[in-house]
Amino acid sequence: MDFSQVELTSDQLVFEKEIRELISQNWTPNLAHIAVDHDRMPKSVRMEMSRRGWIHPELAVEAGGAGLGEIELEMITNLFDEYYIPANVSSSLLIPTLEKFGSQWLKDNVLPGIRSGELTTCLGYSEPDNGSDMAAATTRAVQDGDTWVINGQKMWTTWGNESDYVFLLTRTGAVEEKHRTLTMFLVPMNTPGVEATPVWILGGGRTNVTFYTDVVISDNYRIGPVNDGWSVMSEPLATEHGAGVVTEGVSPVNGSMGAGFSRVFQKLVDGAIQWAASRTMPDGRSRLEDPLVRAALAEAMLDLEMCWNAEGELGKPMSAEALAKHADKLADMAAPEGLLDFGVDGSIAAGIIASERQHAPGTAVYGGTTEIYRNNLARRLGLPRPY
Amino acid sequence: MDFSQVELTSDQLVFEKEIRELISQNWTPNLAHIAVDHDRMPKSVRMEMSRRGWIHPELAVEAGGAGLGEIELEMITNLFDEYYIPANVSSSLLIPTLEKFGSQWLKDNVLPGIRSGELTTCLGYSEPDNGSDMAAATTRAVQDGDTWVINGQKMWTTWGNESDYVFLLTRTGAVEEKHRTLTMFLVPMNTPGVEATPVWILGGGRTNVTFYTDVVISDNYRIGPVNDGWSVMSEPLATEHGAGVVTEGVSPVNGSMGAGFSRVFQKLVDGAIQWAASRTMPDGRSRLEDPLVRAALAEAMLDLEMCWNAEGELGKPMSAEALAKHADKLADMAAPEGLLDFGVDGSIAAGIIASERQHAPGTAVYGGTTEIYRNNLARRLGLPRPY
Amino acid sequence: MTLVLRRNDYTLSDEQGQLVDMLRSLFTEQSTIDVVRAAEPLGFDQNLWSTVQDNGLLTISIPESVGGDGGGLVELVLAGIEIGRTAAPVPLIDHVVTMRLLSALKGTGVSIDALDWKAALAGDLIVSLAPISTWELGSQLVPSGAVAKAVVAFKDGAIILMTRETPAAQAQNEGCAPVAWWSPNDEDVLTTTLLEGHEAVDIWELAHREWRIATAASLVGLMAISSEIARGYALDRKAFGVTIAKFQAISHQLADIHMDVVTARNMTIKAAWLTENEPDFRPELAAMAMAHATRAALRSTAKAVHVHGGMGITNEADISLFYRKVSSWSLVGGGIRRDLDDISTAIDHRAQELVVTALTSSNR
Amino acid sequence: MTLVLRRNDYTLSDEQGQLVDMLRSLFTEQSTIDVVRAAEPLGFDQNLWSTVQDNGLLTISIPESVGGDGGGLVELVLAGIEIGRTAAPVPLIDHVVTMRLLSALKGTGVSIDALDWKAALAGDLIVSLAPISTWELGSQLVPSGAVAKAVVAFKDGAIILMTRETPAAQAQNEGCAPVAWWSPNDEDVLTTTLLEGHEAVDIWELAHREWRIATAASLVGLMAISSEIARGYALDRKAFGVTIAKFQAISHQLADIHMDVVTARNMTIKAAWLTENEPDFRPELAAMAMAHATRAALRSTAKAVHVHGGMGITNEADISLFYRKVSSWSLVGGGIRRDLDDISTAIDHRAQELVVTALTSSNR
Repeated sequence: MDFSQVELTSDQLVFEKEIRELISQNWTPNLAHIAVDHDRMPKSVRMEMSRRGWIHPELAVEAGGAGLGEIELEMITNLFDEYYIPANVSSSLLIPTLEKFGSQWLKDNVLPGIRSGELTTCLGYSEPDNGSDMAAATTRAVQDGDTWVINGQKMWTTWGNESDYVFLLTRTGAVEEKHRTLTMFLVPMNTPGVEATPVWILGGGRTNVTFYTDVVISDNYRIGPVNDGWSVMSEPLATEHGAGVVTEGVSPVNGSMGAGFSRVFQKLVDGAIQWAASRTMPDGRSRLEDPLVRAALAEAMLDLEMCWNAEGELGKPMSAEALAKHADKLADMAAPEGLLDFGVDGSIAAGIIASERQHAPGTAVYGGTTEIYRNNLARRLGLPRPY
Repeated sequence: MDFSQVELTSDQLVFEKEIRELISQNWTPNLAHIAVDHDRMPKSVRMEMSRRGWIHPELAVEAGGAGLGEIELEMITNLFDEYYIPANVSSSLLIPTLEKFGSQWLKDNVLPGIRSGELTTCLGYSEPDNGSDMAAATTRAVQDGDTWVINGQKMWTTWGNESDYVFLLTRTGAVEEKHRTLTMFLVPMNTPGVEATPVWILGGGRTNVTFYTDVVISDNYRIGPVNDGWSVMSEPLATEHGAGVVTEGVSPVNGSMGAGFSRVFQKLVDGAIQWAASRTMPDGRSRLEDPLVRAALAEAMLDLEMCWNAEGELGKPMSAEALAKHADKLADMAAPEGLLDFGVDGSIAAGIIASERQHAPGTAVYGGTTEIYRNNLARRLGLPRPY
Repeated sequence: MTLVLRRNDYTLSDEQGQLVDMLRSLFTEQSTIDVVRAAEPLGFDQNLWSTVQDNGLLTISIPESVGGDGGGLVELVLAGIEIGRTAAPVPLIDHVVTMRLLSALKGTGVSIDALDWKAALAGDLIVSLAPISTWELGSQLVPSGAVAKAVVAFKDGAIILMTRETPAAQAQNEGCAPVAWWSPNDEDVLTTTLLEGHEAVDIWELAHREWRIATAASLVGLMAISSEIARGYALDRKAFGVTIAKFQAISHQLADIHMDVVTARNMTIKAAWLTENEPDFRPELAAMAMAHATRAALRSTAKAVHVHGGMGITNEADISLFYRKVSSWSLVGGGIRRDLDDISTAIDHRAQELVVTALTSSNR
Repeated sequence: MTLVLRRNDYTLSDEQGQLVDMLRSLFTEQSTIDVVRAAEPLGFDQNLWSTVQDNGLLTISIPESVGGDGGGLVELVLAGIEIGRTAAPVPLIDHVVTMRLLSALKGTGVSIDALDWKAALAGDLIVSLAPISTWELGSQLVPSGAVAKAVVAFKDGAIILMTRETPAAQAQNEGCAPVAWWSPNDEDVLTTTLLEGHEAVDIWELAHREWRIATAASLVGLMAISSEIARGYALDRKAFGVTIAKFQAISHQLADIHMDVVTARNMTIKAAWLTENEPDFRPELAAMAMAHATRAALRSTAKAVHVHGGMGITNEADISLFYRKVSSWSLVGGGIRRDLDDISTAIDHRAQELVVTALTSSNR
C-alpha cells in the first residue's frame, strides 16, 4: 500500500523540462478542445518525441525507446493532458502483439518504426453491420499465392485518415464459423484500394469509414496464423478494455480508457468551478457560496474520485457514465449559460460543459458499449454468458 | 380532458359522513403503520361495510352492492387511506373471473358472499421455487371421481391465515407442458390439510407459506376447464398489474398497485416535511429553510406527481422505484434521526422514513418483479420476448 | 375535513384530436429532418414559418378579443408536442406564449404601442419571452431571441418590452436553437415599461408558467419521436445473431424511455388544463411539468442514442440531432434547479396543511 | 508548474494479508449469522466482544506509547472490512477510533482521569465517539452509545468526555445498531472538558475523519458479503427454466454491485493510508470514502435484496439482515449530506488552484 508522492530524480526533472520545451515549440493548446480522443498527436510533436525515443520511453534504446521507466511514461501522459495533446494509444497496444505474432518481415521492417513512434497505426475491427459483435466480421481476405486480396468496409477507423497501418480483422472462411475463420493483417494505408471517408460525431470529432477495394498485400503483412485472428486480436482488445491492470505503481488503476475519460471529467469539473467562481447570485455573493452549486460540484468531485478508484476494465464504463451524468447535472447547474458553446459570449468555462455533453455519449460506446463491459464483468464474476 | 374537482352530491356527502362514523366506531388508526399492504381490513369494519353493500358499492343491491358508482368507490379508497385502513384487494379481482368461469355451484354459493364482502379470498399463485415464473407451478391436483386431491406448497399467500378461500393455481398434467396443464380452484381454507405458516418480511408485515396436504375438495370448486387455468388466471393477474386502466374518470390512472404505493409515498413525503418543520438548523432557523432540504423535498414531490401520472401497468414499477429512491434520500436528509424507528425518542415523523426504507424493497417484487414489468412493457411496445 | 376528489381524464376531445392530426401531418410533411438540418445553425426556417403563418397556427391560442381564435393553453401544448416531434425550426411556442401575455395585458387596459400588433399577430414580427430574470448577468439569454425583434421580460417588478430593428446575434449552442443575449442597456434596444405592481407579478408568473408548460410539451415531442426511432433501430439492428431488442439490456432501456414519455406527456397535459382552468390550484404543476420533461428528455434521448451503439453518436444519425436539441431547448429556461425552487413553494403549502390536519384530527 | 505524480498501490503487505486472514477466519467462525441474529435487537454480543478482547484486536491500532501495539488506521480499516462482512455485533470501530483520539490527547499531555484507562484499553469499559455535533437537537445520537459508558464529543469548541455508570438506553432502529441519545445535560452524565482551542479542533477533526474511514470500511464489508450472497443466489435460482444469472437484467445488477464494492474498498484504503501518512493532503478523502461507501452500500444491498426476488425481503433471508444494517451504520454519522458539505471544502481549494493556474499559464 503506497499513495505517496513520487520524488522525481534530477534526471526526471530535466526530462520534464525538455518535454515542456518540446511541446511549447511545436504546439499551442486549444482550451476549447477538451475531448481529444479523436485527434492524433500532432506530427511535429510526435517526430520530436520519436527522435528522442520518448514515444515508448520504457523500451530499451535499441528497441526504439529511451531506456526510461514507468514514471517517465506517466509523466508524458500527464504533460500531454496538461497541454491538451491527444495521447498515443493504438500503437502501444500492438507492440506486444507484433512481437508475439508478427511475421519476421514485419518485425524487421515495421515493428521498429512502431516502437519509435515514427509509424502510426489504427484499428480496423468493427463494421457497419457489426459493432460489438466482432466475430461477425465480413471483410474478406482471399489468398492468392503469396498475396492476399482484401475487400470490405470498416467502421470507427479513428485516425484512419492519417495512419500508416491499419490492424485489420478479416474473414478467411465461412462467416458462420464466427471467430474460427478470422485472420489479422497489418495493412499499409497507402496501398491502392484503401480509402477513408470521414464520419463526424457528436462533439465535433472525426472518425472514419474505411473502404477496402481489391486491396492486394503481401503475406508478409499477416499477423499470426490464418484463421487464428481471434487469438491475435484478443490481447490488444483486452488491453484496450483495461483488463489486467495491476493495482500498484504510478499509473492510474482505472485503465487507459478510464483514465483518459477521468482526465476529461476533471476538466469538466474545473470548468464548472470556474463558472461558479465567475458568477454571482442575485444578492451579489459568489455562486461558489450557493449551497446547491456546492452540492452539485461536491457530487461531481466525489464521482471523479470514484472513477480514479475503479480498477482496470471497470474504469471505462464507470467514468463514461459519470461523465454523462455530470455533464447533464453541471449543465443544469450552470443554466442557462450551460448550453452555450465554448468561446460564445457568456459561456466562459461553461463551453466545456456544453461540449462535454456532446462528447459523453461516445465514451459509453468507444471500445465496446457499456453493456458489453457489463457482460464481460459478469463473466469474470463467474456468471454464465447472457442469452 | 378534465381535471376538475368533483362536486359531491348531498347523497355522497352523507355517504362520506356515514363511512367516517362507521370507521371511527370500529377502528383506531395507527400512524406508525403506513405500509398496510400486508394487513387486511379489520373484520368489524368489513362486516359493517358489507351489511351496507359498500365493499363493492358499484354493484347492484341485488348483487351485494349498493348501486352506487365509481365516485363512491374512490371515496372509500381515499377514506381508508386517510384512516390507515388496508384496502380490499384480492376479492375484487376475482368477481369477473368467477362470473365468467365459476361453476354454477360457486356462483350460487360463494360468489354472493364475495360480492358483498362477507367472504374473503387470497391468491395462491407463486411457489417457493417458482416466483415470477408461474407456468412452472408444481402444486398438484389429481381428480378422483367428483373430487380433487391437492398436494403442494404456495409462497406469498398474503392473508392466507385469515381468508375464507384461496384462488389456487394447480398442476393437472405434466410440468413440462408449462401453461397448458394448469387448473384453477377456489379452495376453502378451512378444508382439512390446508395450513398457513407465517413469513415475516422487511418492514414487519406478514405473509404466509401455505401447505396443501391431501386436501380433498369437490369438483364444484374448480374454476374454468381442466388444464385451462392459464386463461382463468390471466385476467385477474393483468388487473393486479394495473393493465387496461382507462385514462379518464376519477380513479388514479396509475393502477391499483401504483396508486397504493403512491399513497404510501405521499405519507413518506409528509413525514419528511414534518421532520423538517420540527427541526432547526444550528443558526436557529427552521430546516424548512435549508436549501438542500428544500431541494430534497421538492425532488420527492416531483417524483410523487410523476408517479400519479404513470399509466396503468407503469404505475407499479415507477412508484416502487421512486419510493425506494426517496426513502433512502429522505433518510439521508433526516440523518441521523432518519434511521430511528417510529415512536422512538427523537424520531417524530422520521419513523415513517425508517419504516418505509424497510417496506420499499417489497414493493418492487409484489405482483411480479420490476424486471417482469419491464419485460411486459417491452412486449406491449412490440419488442420480441427477451431470451 | 372533507374529501376532495378530482377527475383524471387525459383524453382528447374530437376537436383536439383533429387539431393533433392536422399538426402531425403538417409538420411531418413540412418539417422533415432535411429541413431541420438545413435550418442549422440558426434553428429557424422562414418557409416553415410562413407555412405556420398561412395555416393560422399562431392565433389558435390567442383570445378572440385581440384578434385570435380563442383557443387556450391546452391547444398550444398539443401544438408544442407536434413541434417537438419534428424539432421544427420555428419559434411558435415562444411567440404564442408572449402574445398570450401581451393579450392579457391588453385585457387589463395596457396599451402596447411600441409593438405593431397586427404584424405580431400575423407572425410577420416575431416576439419572444425572457422566461427567467437573471439580470445579475447584465443581459438575459432569450429563447428565440435571435429571430425576434421584440422581447418581453420581467425586471425590477415590472413587465418590460424590449424592441430592436433586427434580432440580436445568436449565441451559438449545441442544439442550434436561436437563443440570444438581450439587454435593455444595449443601445440598439428600445425599452418600454408595460405594467408594474402586483398585477404585473401575477400576469408575469402566469406567462412564465405557460412558457414552461408549452416548452415541456416540445420536449415531450422530442422524447416521443426519439423513443420511436430507438425502438425501430433496436428492432432492425442485429448483433450476436439476433435483433438487439431481444437483449434485456436494450429492451429495458426502451421500456424506461417509454415510461418517461408517458409521464412527461401526462404531467404536461394536466398542468396545462389546470393552469388554464384553475390557475390558483397547485401553481407548482407548471414547474413540475418542465422539470420532469427536462430530466426525462435529457436521459431518454441519451438512452435513445445509446441504444444505437456507435451509430447513435454520428451526426448523420437522426437521433443525434434530437439529442442535441434537448439541452438547448430545456436549459434556456434556467434548468431544473430553478424549477425545483418553484416546486418547493409546495412544501410550505403542504407544511401548513399538515399542521391543520394534525390539529383537526383530534376533533374527528 | 511542476508535475506531481503519486503512487497508486492498493496491495496489502504480507503482514496486512496475514492480519486479514486471521480476522476473516475469526469473524467467520465466531460471528455467524445466528450469533448476529441472536444479538438483536441491541446489536451487541458479549461473548464475541470477549473473543475480540482475548485476541488482542482492540490494541492493534493503538500507539505503543499508551499501551497499544502500534498499528495504525490502515489496520483498523482492514478490521472494519472483516467486521462488516459478518455484521459482527461488536463496537470495535467506535471503541478503537475513540481510544486513538484519547491516545492522541494523552500524547499532547492531556490527562484523562475521568476514564479508567486500563479498563478502556482492555475493552472492559467501552468508549465511543459522537461523530457529528448536532447539539441543536439537545442530545447527540451516538453510535455504540447503548453499550458505551464513556463518550467523547465535540461541543462549543472543546473536546469533552461524557461518562455514565450504565450505558444510555438504545434508540430503536431497523438495523438494530446500539445507538443511543447522549447529552451532557443528562443528570446521569458526568462531563469533563478535555481540550479546547485550535489543537482541539485539529485533533477532533482527524478523529472524525478516522471514524468516517473506519465506518466506511465496515460498509465495504457489508457490501462485499452482500455481493457474494446475491451472486450465489443468482447462480442457484432458476426461473423460466434457466438460472436467473443468465438474464442481463440480473447479471448487470450484479456487475453494478461489484463496481461499487471495488471502488468503495479502494477509496477507503486510499483515504486511510493518506490520512495516516499525510493528514494534510486532500482532507476531503475521508468524507469521500464515507459518502461513497454509504450510497454504494445503500444501493448495492438494495440490489442484492432485489436479485433475490421475493425471498430477499423475508426476514429469514440473510441478505435482508445486511440490508437492514446499512442505514443504521451509515446514517448515524450524519449521512451523505454532511459528507458532501465537507467534500465541498475541496471546491474552494480547487478554485484557488485554478486561479493560480490561469495566472501562471500565461508565463509558461
